[in-house]
Amino acid sequence: MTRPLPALPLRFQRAAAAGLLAAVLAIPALSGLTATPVLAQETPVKGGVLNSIVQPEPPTLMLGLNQQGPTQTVAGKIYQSLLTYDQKLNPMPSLAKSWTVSPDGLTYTFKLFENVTWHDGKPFTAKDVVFSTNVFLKEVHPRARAVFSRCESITAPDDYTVVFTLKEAFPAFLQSFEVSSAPMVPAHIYEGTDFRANPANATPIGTGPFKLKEWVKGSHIQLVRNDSYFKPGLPYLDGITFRVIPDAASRSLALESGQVQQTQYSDLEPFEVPRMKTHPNLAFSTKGYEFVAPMSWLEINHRVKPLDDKRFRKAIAYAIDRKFIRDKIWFGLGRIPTGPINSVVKFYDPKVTIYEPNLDKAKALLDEMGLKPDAKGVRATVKIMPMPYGETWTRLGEYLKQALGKVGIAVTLESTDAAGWSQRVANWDYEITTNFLYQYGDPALGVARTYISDNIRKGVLFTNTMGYSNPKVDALFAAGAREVDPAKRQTLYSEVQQILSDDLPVVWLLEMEFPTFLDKRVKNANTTAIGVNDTYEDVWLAAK
Amino acid sequence: MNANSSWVFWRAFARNKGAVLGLVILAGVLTLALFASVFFPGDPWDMATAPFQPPLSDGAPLGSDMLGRDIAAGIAHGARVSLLIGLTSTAAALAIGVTLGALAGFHGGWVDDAIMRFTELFQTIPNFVLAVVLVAIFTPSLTTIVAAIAIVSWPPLARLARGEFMSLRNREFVQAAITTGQSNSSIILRQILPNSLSPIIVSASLMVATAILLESSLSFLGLGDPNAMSWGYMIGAARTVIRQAWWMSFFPGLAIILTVLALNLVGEGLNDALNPKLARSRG
Amino acid sequence: MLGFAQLFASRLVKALAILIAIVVMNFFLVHAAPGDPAMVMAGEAGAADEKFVAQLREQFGLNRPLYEQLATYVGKIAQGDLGFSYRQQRPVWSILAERLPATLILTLTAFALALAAGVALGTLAAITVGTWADSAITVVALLAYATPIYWIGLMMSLLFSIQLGWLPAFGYETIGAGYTGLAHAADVAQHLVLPVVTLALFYMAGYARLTRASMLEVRGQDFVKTAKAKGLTPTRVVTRHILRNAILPVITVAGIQAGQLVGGSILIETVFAWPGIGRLAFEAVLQRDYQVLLGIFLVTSVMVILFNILTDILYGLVDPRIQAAR
Amino acid sequence: MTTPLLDVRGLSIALPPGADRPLAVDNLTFTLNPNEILCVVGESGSGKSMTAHAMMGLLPHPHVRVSAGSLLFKGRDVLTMPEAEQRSLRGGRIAMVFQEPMTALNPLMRVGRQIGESLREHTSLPAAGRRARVVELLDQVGLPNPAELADAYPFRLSGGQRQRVMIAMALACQPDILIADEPTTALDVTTQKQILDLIRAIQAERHMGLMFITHDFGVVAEIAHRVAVMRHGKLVEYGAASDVLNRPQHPYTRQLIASVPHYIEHRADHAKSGPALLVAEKVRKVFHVGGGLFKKSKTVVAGDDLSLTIHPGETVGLVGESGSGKSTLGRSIVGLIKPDSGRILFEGTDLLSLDRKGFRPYRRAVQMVFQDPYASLNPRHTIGDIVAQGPVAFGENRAAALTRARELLAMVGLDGSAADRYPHEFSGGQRQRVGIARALAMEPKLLVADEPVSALDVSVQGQVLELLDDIRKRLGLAMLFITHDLRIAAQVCDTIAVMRRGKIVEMGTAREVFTHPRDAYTRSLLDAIPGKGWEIPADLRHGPAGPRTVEASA
Repeated sequence: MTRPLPALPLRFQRAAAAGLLAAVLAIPALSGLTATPVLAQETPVKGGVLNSIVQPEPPTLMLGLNQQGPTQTVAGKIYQSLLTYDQKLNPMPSLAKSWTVSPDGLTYTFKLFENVTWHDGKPFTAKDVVFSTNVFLKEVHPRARAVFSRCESITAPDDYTVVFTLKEAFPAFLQSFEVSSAPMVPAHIYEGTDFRANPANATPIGTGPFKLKEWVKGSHIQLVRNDSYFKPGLPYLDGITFRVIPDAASRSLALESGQVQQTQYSDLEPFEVPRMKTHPNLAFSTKGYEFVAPMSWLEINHRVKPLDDKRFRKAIAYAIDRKFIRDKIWFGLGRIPTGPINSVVKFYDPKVTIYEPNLDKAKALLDEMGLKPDAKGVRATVKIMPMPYGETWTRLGEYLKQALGKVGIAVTLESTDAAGWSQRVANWDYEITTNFLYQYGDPALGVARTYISDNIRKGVLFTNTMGYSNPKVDALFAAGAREVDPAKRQTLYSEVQQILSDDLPVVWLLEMEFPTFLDKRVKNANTTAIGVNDTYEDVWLAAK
Repeated sequence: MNANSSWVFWRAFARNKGAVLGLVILAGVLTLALFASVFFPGDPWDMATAPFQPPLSDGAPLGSDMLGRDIAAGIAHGARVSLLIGLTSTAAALAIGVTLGALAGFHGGWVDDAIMRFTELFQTIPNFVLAVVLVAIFTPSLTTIVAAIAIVSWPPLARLARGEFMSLRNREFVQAAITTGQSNSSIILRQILPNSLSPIIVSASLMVATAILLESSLSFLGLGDPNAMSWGYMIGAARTVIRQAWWMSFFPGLAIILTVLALNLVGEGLNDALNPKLARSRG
Repeated sequence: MLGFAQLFASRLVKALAILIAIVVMNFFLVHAAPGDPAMVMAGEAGAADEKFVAQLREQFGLNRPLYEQLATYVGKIAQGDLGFSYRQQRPVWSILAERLPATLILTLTAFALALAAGVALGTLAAITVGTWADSAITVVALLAYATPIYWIGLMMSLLFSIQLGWLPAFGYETIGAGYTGLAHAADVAQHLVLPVVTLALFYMAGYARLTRASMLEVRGQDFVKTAKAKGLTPTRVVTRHILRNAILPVITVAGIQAGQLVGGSILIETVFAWPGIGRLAFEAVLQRDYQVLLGIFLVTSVMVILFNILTDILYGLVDPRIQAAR
Repeated sequence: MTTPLLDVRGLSIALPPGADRPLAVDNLTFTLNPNEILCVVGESGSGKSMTAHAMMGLLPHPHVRVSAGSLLFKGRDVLTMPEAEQRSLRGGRIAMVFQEPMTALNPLMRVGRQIGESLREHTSLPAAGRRARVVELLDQVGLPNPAELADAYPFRLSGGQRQRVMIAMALACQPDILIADEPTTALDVTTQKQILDLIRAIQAERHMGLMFITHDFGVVAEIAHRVAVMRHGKLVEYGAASDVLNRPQHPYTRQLIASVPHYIEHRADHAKSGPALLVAEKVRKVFHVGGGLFKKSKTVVAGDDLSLTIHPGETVGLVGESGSGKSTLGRSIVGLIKPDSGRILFEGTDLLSLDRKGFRPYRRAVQMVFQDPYASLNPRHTIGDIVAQGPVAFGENRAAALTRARELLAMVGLDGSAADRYPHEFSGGQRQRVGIARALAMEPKLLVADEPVSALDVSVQGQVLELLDDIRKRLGLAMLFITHDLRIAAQVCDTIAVMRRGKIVEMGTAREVFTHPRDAYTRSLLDAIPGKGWEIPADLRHGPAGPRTVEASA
């Protein structure tokens, strides 16, 4: 009984395709409250403390230095970035009240809110943004480094304006100001210091609606409201307490009994979810994970015969029943994918080759390849190394062994551990494994990296470790990253999705969903693409 | 052992009713293991029916698990793995333990000292933790599991063998063998070993039981061979869904209990039959 | 008491030697683990390139000769540094220190219960040998001995928590209840019942069998005849003469097991979500957090050694012949 | 005569089904009077101890039980008394001393407390009073520093001291009857004498009835007023000591008495002509016991400056008490022990200077007969194999060796079928014959016999000694005969060497040593022989070859 991962591993996207083209994207600036109006019919009440779970306990709350899932959930209340995103992944103001993109797609200008202060009282200005993006994050944050390295310059014409000039057009740039992707850090504290060793890391100073009050290791993290938050009247909550509950069963019990009002990500085991969904006091949702949009697949090493043959991969796709996987192994969590892009991510296109379970088709494909069953009915033998991230993945491995066995593909399961898995996958020393990656809202950020041949890099994880190479796909992804016109981008990405769904470099298994449970008294929470990781500035607790 | 003494042995063994019961159960488990593929022709990993079917339902007499696998088939095929691991790891532990113990006991002196310090080291290490560490680090497979169980189980056998060899070495019949000019190897193999076998056989039979328990515990923790259906694995997989499906853990547990119990009973019966001290006190 | 001090000192030296051997073994196990720490971190971060790995190797000294690394490792252990968990981003020692008390509460309570109940039942069986009471105890002990400990745990929680709702099924305390003082103690005690009983049951079975066998053996010894010939009451013969002598092998075995109990609690803590080092070990196994796992291995070995010393001392106190033999 | 203290009438004790006979004690009747010493004599399995155990309620209930008869103590039947009353008799009115002093005391309890327990149970003495009484008792049984000794644990005491503690314990409540079950059998002869003297003195002083169980007619002669001889659970002879000892009626009694080893006017002193077969020169062996990091090992000098000569055909006796080092020399000669220094010359070759290979030819020439007939034969080999293994190891053809083995077995008095059977099918005496045959199979020139009869019942002892003597004469073997029993040595040896604490204190012809001992220790050994004042009836005495007149009954 385990979480798929204790901490969601940080899957920073490596290398997105280079973009060259520019376009103009002007987003209407909103000012003032950013609360989505969904639940606004009720009148918010001030006060109250929200209890949630943090699991596992984060090593630090300095979000610039650590972006593990739990760190994000807690530090997302302390730190902010320039933007946040709605559940359709459209940018919304956070520390930036408005922004403009030049028609060539090379210049991004952000206007900042003017009354923002750091938790220590010092004003937050454009200088902090330039320091954060140009210096701090480039030094310590690999994902941000990849993005901001695309900048020709980052300047602050005045205290409340920041201008990013790109070397090439890269429309996904606007998706890069989510709080964990680009948290703003105080220049007056970090400038000129050893960032990783700065004592201030223990007492994080951000601009967010909540401040760290107390952190009892192994027990809880207590945040209290930031009274000088720049939005008047916010936040509503007096504070948020995150409890450290290492045991899964205890976590579900804590939620069930109302000791905590919120669970997220992998706090609950998948098998607990159906039961918890029926709880009268709890609201269940799988929204709020659109930004990460994890996609899992069977990763197949194209360097191994007969795995290099797409007929074989298709046979695999026909042999497995993804609905069964979703319903029986993930207990109903997740969506059945159609192609490489998660359906919640921009430029998703469902018009692709679909593989419904069909054993006859699978066998026919294998026959066509000349893989005839031997006396024991075995046509081919493959090794599957399930991801060592807990029981669910193990069970998936067991299922795959059976499912493939039915069409004559004998499976040997290989047992491994996290380190061994990483090493073997990175060094292409596997036949088939299971894997999942985050897509970060834009194909250029989180999808292309898996399929482009530029990204076949031995020894580096989360690259094109299959060794799939298709010049057409490379070209389409490259063009998509540069194209500033959304309609044209859609055309490019639709085509690449069609090609990929036919080439089937990997067999997509599941658009993974995480369950968020909220006590029905908790209002206005989980409204954006980063859900529980957002600031909670306008979350309020209804009376009992 | 001649025919007469084997009859004597059998009578002494049969006098212990528990031992006979154990033997019967063991024979049952053995049959199940040998003919698992006949009783349950399919693959135990196959989804035979709908998930979470309670016992006595169609196609799953003992219920099915979360993937619709037949628990009864799993138990039958698991018997193979359990017995196989129990027997091979005990054989391996015997090979290590008896060899070291015999060397220590026969030669004495510094050889004994060195071997016993080594044995002590292994006895000090918490053996289940060591088994877990070994299997985890060397990745679970039948081989690593057998090796790990053997590595943590041999010290008692070494001590036992050493004790037997030491006491037998000073027995007068061994000294007589020395004075009549027999070689060391002949003394070890012909004079001492046959006489030290009884307690070793008894221990070994009990060790098979312990090994089965150990294997099941490892599998329960998720350290089983992913390709081998085993009882411990079944219980481990069932742990999280015990609210929904008690049968998933109940029946495999019963299988373990019966097998281990049977081995213990047989071990005790062997002890009664082979241990002359007890036999004498009865006579 | 010179003999006693000597006994103690010699045990300590022996313990130290064993400890060093275990540390060395630990070192080689760390090295046998697939992927070095740098690779683990790289895998965790998902952002490590070749240069990053090389830098980490340098930082951890992984590029130095093996013997040098061994020396460094032993030196670190000597300073109480058990390594660093990259998974939990914390020093292993601090993780262990946090979990150890819960395990000690569980195991020591279970141990005391197992020993008391085991000796009592074994004694009862021995003095009523051949009767139904003896048979009942023997059968129960045999069953408890043959049953996987984790299975008993599961069945107990199924029965007493899920079906009957009498006792909490898992955990150390009621989360967020905020009890203090006595109420907290009572809360913990309630949570303690099932894991303790489960853990105790297995060991109790062993002690009961051992006590019974040992008593039956001692019962036949000459000095028991002497005691009976003195006209002592049966109770006195049993308590003063038989039991006292019969308990010696029980002490020996219990001493070995008291240390092993910590290892055995892996299963119990897993079943009952008891936040001790056993549970930690299980988590470490699942996450393949070798640093933590080997830290646990070392700490439990130290516990075994400590218990062995304690047993030796206790044995020395109970059996006057031991001190004299030194 | 007054009313007997103890009146045993028609006592029968049943054994569980499957035992070698239905009744351990069969219709036993005897009495014990105050101020009387009754010796119950018998070999192992005669049921003599069982009778005592029945009296003390120590029968292994429920397997063994009294099936008939009564046990009257001062006219009241002990067997029908309520349990509490029986208990008050035990340790109070009837006390018992056991055979094995080493195991009869609780190792975990201070001896003073163990004695005090009796007082606590049967008297109303307060703790301080009990303590004083314990010290007094320890003093009475002749233990030094009684106050200190009361606080000692049994393991600190020697066997003799422990037996004194047992006696003190028995005397604690001034019992009317003392039952002593072979109380001196496990002791060395000099200690035996002291304990016998003590028991006799205390009995006389307190006018107790003493029931003394023994197998040794020497002891009987020493102390008995009346004698009861038991065999296979039945009383075969019962009467005044002087009658039974000097005019035994029953053949079994006669046989037992005839088997008592005794010095006999020896054959003419063996001519020590020609070169010596074996010469031991200044052999020294020190054992290191225990030891470790924190303590020095204890050193035990097992042999020091041992020199000895054995001529062809000569029988040399090596006599000493336990721990005197007498076995060390024997084992050194056969190569089981490597001495630290000295020389052992066999036909002029120093055996100690030889390596394993060089020693091998001499293995054949020097053979050993071991003490314990139960331990000296591999239980998993047939008798024939056991005898043939030696020659086979020396390259003899197996079939030939087996044929020879059968001949040898016949020679030692076993029939031909014995070769195919296993040791457990034979009695102790028969097994010892096998041991002898095994040694002879090697065609040795010197036989080292290490206590070859001490594990055997007296009647069997005689037969084995007779066999050894017979073989020696027929084959002209030289023999080193190691024993703790001077009487046996005197009966079979030409020359006797007396050992004490690793040294030979006296050596001479059997006659010299036996009749004119020079060393004080030898004298004390001789003096300690029980029943030395008793002359075995002339018709039962026998010549050098052993008892001739009494047929060994099966």
